[in-house]
Parts: sequence; C-alpha cells; structure tokens
Amino acid sequence: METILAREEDIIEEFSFFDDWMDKYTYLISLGKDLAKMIPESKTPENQIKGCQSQVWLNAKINENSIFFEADSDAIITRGMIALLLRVVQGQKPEEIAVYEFKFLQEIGLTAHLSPSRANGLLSMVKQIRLYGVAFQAKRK
Amino acid sequence: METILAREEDIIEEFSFFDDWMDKYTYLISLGKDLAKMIPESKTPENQIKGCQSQVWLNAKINENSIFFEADSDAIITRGMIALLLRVVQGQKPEEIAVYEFKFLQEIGLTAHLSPSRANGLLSMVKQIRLYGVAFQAKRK
Amino acid sequence: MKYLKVKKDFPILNQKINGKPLIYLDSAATTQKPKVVIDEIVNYYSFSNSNVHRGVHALSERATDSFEEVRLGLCHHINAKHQHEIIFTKGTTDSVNLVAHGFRSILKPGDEIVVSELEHHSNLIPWQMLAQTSGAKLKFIPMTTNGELDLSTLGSLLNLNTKIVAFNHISNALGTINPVKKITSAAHSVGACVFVDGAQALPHMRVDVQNLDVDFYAGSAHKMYGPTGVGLLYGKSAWLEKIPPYQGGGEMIAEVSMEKSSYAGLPHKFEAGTPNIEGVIGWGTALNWLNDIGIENIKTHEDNLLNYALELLKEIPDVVFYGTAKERAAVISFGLKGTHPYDAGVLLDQMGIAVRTGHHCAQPIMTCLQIPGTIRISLAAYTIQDDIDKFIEALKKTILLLN
Amino acid sequence: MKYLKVKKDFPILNQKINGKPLIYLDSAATTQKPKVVIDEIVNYYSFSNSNVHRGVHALSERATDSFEEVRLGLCHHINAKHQHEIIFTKGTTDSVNLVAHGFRSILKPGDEIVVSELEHHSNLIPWQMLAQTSGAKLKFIPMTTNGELDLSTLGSLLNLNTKIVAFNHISNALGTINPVKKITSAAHSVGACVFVDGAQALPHMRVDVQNLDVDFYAGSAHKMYGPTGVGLLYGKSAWLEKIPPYQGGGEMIAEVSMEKSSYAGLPHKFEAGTPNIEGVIGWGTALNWLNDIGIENIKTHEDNLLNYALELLKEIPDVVFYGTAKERAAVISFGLKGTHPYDAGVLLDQMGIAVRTGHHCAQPIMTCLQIPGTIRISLAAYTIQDDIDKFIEALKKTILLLN
Ligand SMILES: Cc1ncc(COP(=O)(O)O)c(C=O)c1O
Ligand SMILES: Cc1ncc(COP(=O)(O)O)c(C=O)c1O
Repeated sequence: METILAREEDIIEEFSFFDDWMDKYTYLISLGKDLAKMIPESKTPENQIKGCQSQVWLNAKINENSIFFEADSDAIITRGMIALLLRVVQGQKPEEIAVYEFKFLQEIGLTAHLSPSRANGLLSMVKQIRLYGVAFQAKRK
Repeated sequence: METILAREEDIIEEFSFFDDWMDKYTYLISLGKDLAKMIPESKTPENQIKGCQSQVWLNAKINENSIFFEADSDAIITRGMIALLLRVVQGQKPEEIAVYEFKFLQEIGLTAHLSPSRANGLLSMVKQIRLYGVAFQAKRK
Repeated sequence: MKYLKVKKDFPILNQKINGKPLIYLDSAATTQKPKVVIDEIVNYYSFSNSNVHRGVHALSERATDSFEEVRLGLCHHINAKHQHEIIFTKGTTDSVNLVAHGFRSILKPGDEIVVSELEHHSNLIPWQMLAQTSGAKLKFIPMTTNGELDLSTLGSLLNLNTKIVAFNHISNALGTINPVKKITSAAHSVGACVFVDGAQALPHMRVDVQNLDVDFYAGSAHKMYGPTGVGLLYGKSAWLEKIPPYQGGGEMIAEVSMEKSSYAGLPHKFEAGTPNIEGVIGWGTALNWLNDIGIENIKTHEDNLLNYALELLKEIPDVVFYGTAKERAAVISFGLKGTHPYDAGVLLDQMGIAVRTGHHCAQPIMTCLQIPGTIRISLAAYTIQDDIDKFIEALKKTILLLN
Repeated sequence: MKYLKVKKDFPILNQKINGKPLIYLDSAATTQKPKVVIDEIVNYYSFSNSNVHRGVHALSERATDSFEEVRLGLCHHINAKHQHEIIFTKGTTDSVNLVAHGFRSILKPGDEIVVSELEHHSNLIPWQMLAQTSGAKLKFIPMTTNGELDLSTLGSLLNLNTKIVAFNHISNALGTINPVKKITSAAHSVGACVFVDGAQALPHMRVDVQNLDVDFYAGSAHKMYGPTGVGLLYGKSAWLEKIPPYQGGGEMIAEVSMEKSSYAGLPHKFEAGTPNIEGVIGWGTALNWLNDIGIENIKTHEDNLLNYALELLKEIPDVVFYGTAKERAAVISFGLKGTHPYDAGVLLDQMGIAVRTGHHCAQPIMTCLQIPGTIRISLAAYTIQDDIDKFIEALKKTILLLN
C-alpha cells in the first residue's frame, strides 16, 4: 500500500497541472460530486461535526490495523476537500494517522479551507481523524 | 451693587497682571487660605458635593431677592476657585444666577478646573449654584 | 445625487484579493473605516492617551473631554433627551445583556417577554436566559415567509403580563425594516418596556429615539464606520434609574466600604471599569464623517444600489430570494437553486468578492424558511455600482462552475 | 543593564504640556502605546478589517487568524495549559464580573467569599454584588499599616464554607506584590476557588498561571502597552466548564431555536458578540514588543527606578509614604504633610508632570489609612531617570507653593 507521503505527492503532482483557480475548483467540485454519499443511517448526531457554514459527518472503522473512513458534507466544495483528505488517510495505520499533519494542503494552496474562520467543519474533521488514529492505537494495546 | 459682568471684569483685570502660572496659582492658593471656613454644622450631607478628588460643601440663603452662598472644600486650590466663583455670584439675584455661565474662567485660563475629568466637585458646584438660582426664583412666584 | 462618491475615503478598499480587486459586500457584519477614523486613533494614541475621569493632569482632561464630547454627539445624533441616557458598552450584544440582566430583579414567574422571530441571536439568547432565570414566559412575534413580522398576532400576544417587547429595527439577515412605532405603541398600551436592537439601523437611516418613543435602543460602532469593541445603549432615564447596575467596578460607585457600596448616577452607574476610550473617540470621528455626508444621503445611495442589484439578480434564473419585505435596507439574502450557500461563498471569494454565507446568527429565520443559510450581500456608503456589476459577473461564473 | 532605553518608541511622550516637556508618571492608570502598536492598528484597518469567525472570505480569514494568534500568544505568555483557557473580555473589570456572575448559580447562603482589603473596586464590588444576590457572606483579609496583607488571619478566615478567595497580584494603590502562591495553596486546602486580579502584575513581572496554580487570572491590555477596551480572563478549563455563560449572543451558541439554545465550547461560550478585534490584534503587537524587551528586563529597570525615586523622596521632609511593603513594584504612593493630594496634582500638572491623586479606586485602603487619598507615581518600561529628577524638582516647587 502507498504511504501517506506517496499519496500526498500524487495529489501535489495532480494539482501542479492547474494553471488557475478555476481549474482547481472545477476539479474540487468534481471530486465532491463523485464522493460516495454516506447512507442516512450513518449520519448520526455522534458522527456529525457541526460547522456554522457547512456540516460534516465522519465515521471510521478499523480492519486489521488499517482505519477506513467514510465522510460526507452538505456543501459540495467541502465534499471535494473531504475526498482529498480521505484519499491520503484511507486504510492507513492508526499510529500514522494519529500524528499526521496534512501537509499537502499547503503545497496545493488549500489550507485556507482549514481556517477557523471558515467554520466549515473541516478543521474539526482533521482533528477528529487524528483522534481516531489515537483511539484505535489505544484500543489495540 | 456691582453686576455679575462688572465683577467678572474685575477678576479678569486682576489676573491680567500675572506673568506666569506660578503667580496665578500663588494667588489662587492665597484666596483659598483666606476663604472663610464653613462651620462644621453646615457641612451636612445635603450640602456636600462629592467629587472623587476633593469634596465641596455649598449652602445658600436668600435675603430680599439676593442669594448668599457659603462654600468650602478640603483642597486649598478648590477653595481658591470657590472664592472666585462666589465673588461673582454673592448677593446677586436669582434670575441672574439661574442662567449665569461663569465666562470669566475662560478668560483667566482656569476652565480646566471645571473639566469632568477633575472630579473636584466644582463642575457640580457650578450647576448647583445655578439650581439655587432657579429654585429661589420659583419659590418667589 | 444618484450615488455617493466616498469609496476613496477607505484605504482598505484599494487592495487585491486573490489577484482581483477587493469587492467588499459584507458591511452588515462590519463596516470598513474611513481614513479620518484611522487617523483619529493614531492621533489619540500619539497625543492624548490617558485614562478618563478622575485625573487632574492635562492628558486625562483631554481624553475625558473628547470622550464626553462623543456622548453628547451620539445624544444629538439619535435625539436622546439627556446625555446621561447614552451608556457606552462593548457593543450591541453587551447592551442587550445589560438590560436583560437588569430585568432579572424585576420579572416574576407569570410575566411574559415577547421577542420577534426575526432576531439576531444577540437579541434572542439574553431574553431566553432571562426567561430561564426569572421564570417569565417567552413568546414570539412570528415572521411571514416574505420576511416581515406578522403584526396581526400582536393583539393576541400582548397582555398585561407582557413586561418586555424586544425586536430589531432592521433585520441583519433579511434587511426588513420593522415598524418600530407601531409595535412600540402596541407594547406601551399594555405597559410593556420596549427594547430595540438598532445595530443595523444606525448605519442606514435616521433614528430618533424620542420620536420612536422606545425605552431602550442599542447599537455597535463597528457597524457604523467606527472602531470595534464599543457600542451604545440608549435608555430613557426612568428605566435606567429603575434597573440595577450590571457590572461592579471602578467609576460606577459613589462610595465604597468593604461591605457595601452606593452607586454613582447615570451614566456612570453602568460604566464600570476603564472604557474603550480609543474606540469611543474613534466613533466620534466616524459619526462626524457620517454626518458630513448625511445619513439621508447614505440611505438614498444605498436604496438606489439595492434596487439596482435586485433588478440584476432577478434576471438570473437560479437565484431564489429570501426576504422580500416592502420596507427594507442595504441587505439582499438569496440562495442558488440546488447548491449550498457555502460553495458560492468560497468561489466568490476566489474572485475577490466578500459576501457572507450561512445563518447570519439568525438560526430561527433559517428554520422558518427551512434552509441551511443564505448568501448575503450588504451595502454601505462606500459601495459603488461597479461593485454590484463585478459581483453579478462573478455570481454568474459561480453558477457555471457549480453546475 | 541598569536602565532600558525604549522611551523613543512612544510618540506621545515627545510633547509639551503647559509649555513643559510631558513627564508621564501615571502608567498604572493606563500605559502609553509604542509606535508598533499604533502602526498595527492602522495596518489592521487598512488591510484586514473584517468580522471574525464564520466568514468564508479572505479578509475574514486574515482577521480571524491574527485574532486567534493573539490568543495563542497570551496562552504562552502566561503559560496557560490550553488556548481555550484564554477568554477575551472588555478588561479586568469585565473579567471579574464574568466570574462573579458565574458563581451566582453555584453559591448558597452560608457559603463564604474572602476578599482582601487591598483591592481595586473592580475586584471588590462584583463580589459584594455576588454576596448580596447569593446570600453568601463576605469576609476580608485585612491589610497592615505598611500595606501588606495580614496573612496571619488566613487560618481563621478560611474554612470549608469558603468558596472563593479573591485578591490582586499587585495593588494599584500601594504597589504591594501579594504572595499569590501562599494564599492560593491556603485557599485550595479548604477547596476554595482562587481569583487573582493581575491587572497591575502583567505589565511588571513574569506571570505563570500554572506555577501559581490560581483558578482564574484577569488582566487589561491597556495597562500592558496595548489598546483600550480589551482584557483577558484566564480560567482553568474545569472551572470555565463549570460556570454558566455570562452573556448571550452571536458566536457563543452551538444551536438556537426560539425557546432554547445550546452553548458552544470554550472559549466561545464566553465570547458573545463581535469582539474588540482591533484591540486584540493591537494587543498581540504590544505583547511582542514587550517580549522583545523581556519582562524580566522591564522588572529590573522599574525596580532600579523605583529605588532611585524612593531615595530622593526620603530626603524631602514633608513626604509621608503610604505602603512600604517589602515586595513591591512600579508604584509609590505618598502624601505631603498638611496638604491635600489634589492640590499637589494640580500644581504638578502645571509643570508637565502627570501623576494620579485620590483614592485610586481603592477607598477601603484609604479608609484603613485614614486619609482622603494619596499622590501616586507609577512607572513603566519607558520611564527614565530624568523623569524622576524632573518630578522631584517639581515636587519641591509644589511644596514651596503650598506653604
Ligand atoms: C489592580 C487593578 N484591578 C482592576 C483594575 C480595573 O481594570 P480595568 O479598568 O481595565 O477594567 C485596575 C485598573 O484600574 C487595577 O489597577
Ligand atoms: C441585528 C443585529 N443585532 C445584533 C448584532 C450584534 O452586534 P455586535 O456583534 O456588535 O454585538 C448584530 C451584528 O452582528 C446585528 O446585525
């Protein structure tokens, strides 16, 4: 399986082809459209991350020391961001996820989406992803 | 009896002889020292004007349509100011006192003593003097 | 005059965002500040900064005099009867809380508080908290789907148990101008106290508190071209005398012993602690700037722009308007069919256009309209026609990108 | 290093008052602001001004990021454990009221609140108000005639009914540095919550809230080279979770319906309404300025100047000192035999010297010392030896004039 680092590099390379913000956002929107919808039953209050702007739902399962996430949002660009975030962490090991910094966002110029000002749920989602890493690590011990 | 205006002009002329602030304040301090002390019995809570910096006591009586004030303070410069203020209003008619503006303070450069910042009781005292004018006018009617 | 030409007074508007000229259409959240206000702040800190009141030195006097001059200026501006009826607070939210807190010792179980459904959270939650602590009952003036208050309900809502009626002058989420006089006289007819949140009205229209006859009126400097962190509470003397002080501290007392204190007179009773001196003084300059232009001229300018924008938006098929009150000011709230407001906000930002998206701190309105939020553009004296044109162009691009 | 050389950073100090160079010895009332702070305010309003949180556009992000960075900076500065333990308030007074209000729902009749006799009214009256509303009893740590707290009384004052112990870190009226750790551990030993008013400590010494182990700590930006209208409340997470929100409004809620709201997490639960954004951001710059110099260097500078001034004052026969604690900082309070403090203040002002006279919002201390007030000089990083020399010279002239 590809490491987090390798997956980040893939994404950075993909984004390097975009000349302008429009291409970038068109891609993000298409990622958002393609992201599998979470089934309504999984959208429980416990899985919900409340943002003021957009809502995010996040759920995680562990399978043989790999964490698998599913996530959703009511806003399409937030869904696009979710697709990118999940792409790097999907199936990775708890110990890696627990400390992972999502550095690629900086490279592709999308860190603003994690600003506390956005209140879109993504900042909390990133924290939550790491917490799942910590929690599943702890469980295993 | 001299009018308020005439008395103001006297004071303005007196002050015009001072070359510097030291002479002016030396005079103010000497006025403060010379001002008759109010007898303790007259320093009632009703006559007290609370400033944060210095306290002022003010009392007034009417005699044949002339108002006579007595006033005191715990600070010597405030007493000096009181001496000046009383000098112009002492024995004047209620209707004149009720609307009197204490314009001479401007001319002699002492308006700062009436700033709300000073909290020395003088601003309230000036208002109270005018209120006595209004009150005694009303009583007469 | 069709449009004002004051944009040049605002240094911040002369910049690029994401490589595009900034188009600021978020003035209802906070207005930008004219250069004179910024200069005044520099001037204050460079020449007069000092703690106010109770100082005998020259700086303290200078600061106190400027500070109190602003109180007088605001008193004239809203036509209050007395200077001491103007209380400086942290902002509108602080003002609402001050009054709601004051009523804790006045209300009893069985009393009723009437609040409108059109409120910003700041003029709702303090009353909810008051209801909870006092046992009073909270009742609501409902809104109609076009964003107006349904006044036909007033008759059944108000009764002799009604102690407070609280509502805003202009809704920040929908721009509705509420009929203050009408509601006030209905409230007074049952003896209720009227609290009006004027945060969005003060920047946009002439406010005359004596004419409106309201008991309390609140506003924020930062929404009317002044600094952040300062606001006002106007209250009729009799009411301000009646409610107890909100905060304890320096300045607000007459005499203090260890066990007990007696409170100072108005306005000091409600101004505990060092105030936002710079904020107040900057506000004074903002007020002068505003009055030099004339609030009526600002209103005309904004009304013209509002109509211009509405016409252009109507031509875009995907646009759904929220709030179409007959009387409205400076705000347009809308959605794009099949999309989430947040997505539009993000894309518009990429094109240098600052709009606000979301519930605008007015969740009950969103619940009523059954939407997650709106896209809101809001205007100010410095907004120009070209801003609207650029916004419309960007909005069309946004719609293309999202579909 | 004996003395700092930072006066040049302060534009305001380069002016004449009544024809004489300004000597500002009133820093305990409010400090002056270095040029970098003034510049930052200009910069904020010229480039980033926007309402914080919940905005998706670039300005809002810029403002929010700068705003939150200051929270982090203050967290590090006082060594709080978590960023969300730093609450932005209007100032120290607001902070005290926030906590005192929060305890209304916690205290019961029979509970006891212990406050020191050395307090500024801001850290006394809110507790008096709390005692009155909750039925709790107010008790006092007495002061000795040299201006220290008489800790021998602690044993008899504290018991299992003691719920709150409130006192200041440094007295604004006398300069006494109180032994925070000692009182705190005594208070904790009976399970009481400790509230420390740090308004005068933050500008003058290193404060480490975890080391002190206090439960709450308050301060004001304007007393530490920052703007007016903003302050901080530090609280241990557990306490901040325990007390209910103070004000209702925007930002502080998670979900709102007409009847009921759920509150947001820390720090937002306590930050209703638009904060003083400019004030916070200006404070951040002030903090950086202060840290560049180093609070320990400031302390040494001020201690040296304080001793210098004390030596010179001791040589003047008419001077009577008030407050001669062993541990003291940046403040000298005194009187002139046979004269009223106000008179000295007025004459010193004529010579360009800004001192404060009066009760310094600490009437109980004046009552204890049986005086109407004091003349107070207070120092800051920008005070220089020449300021003290000019003050001493002017004071001698004052004594001559008054006799
Ligand atoms: C010791 C002390 N506590 C509290 C305060 C009140 O601070 P603020 O007026 O900034 O709220 C002051 C300042 O005057 C003070 O010196
Ligand atoms: C109608 C209305 N009321 C109250 C407020 C709260 O004002 P502030 O945040 O300045 O306290 C606002 C601003 O957000 C508003 O628009």
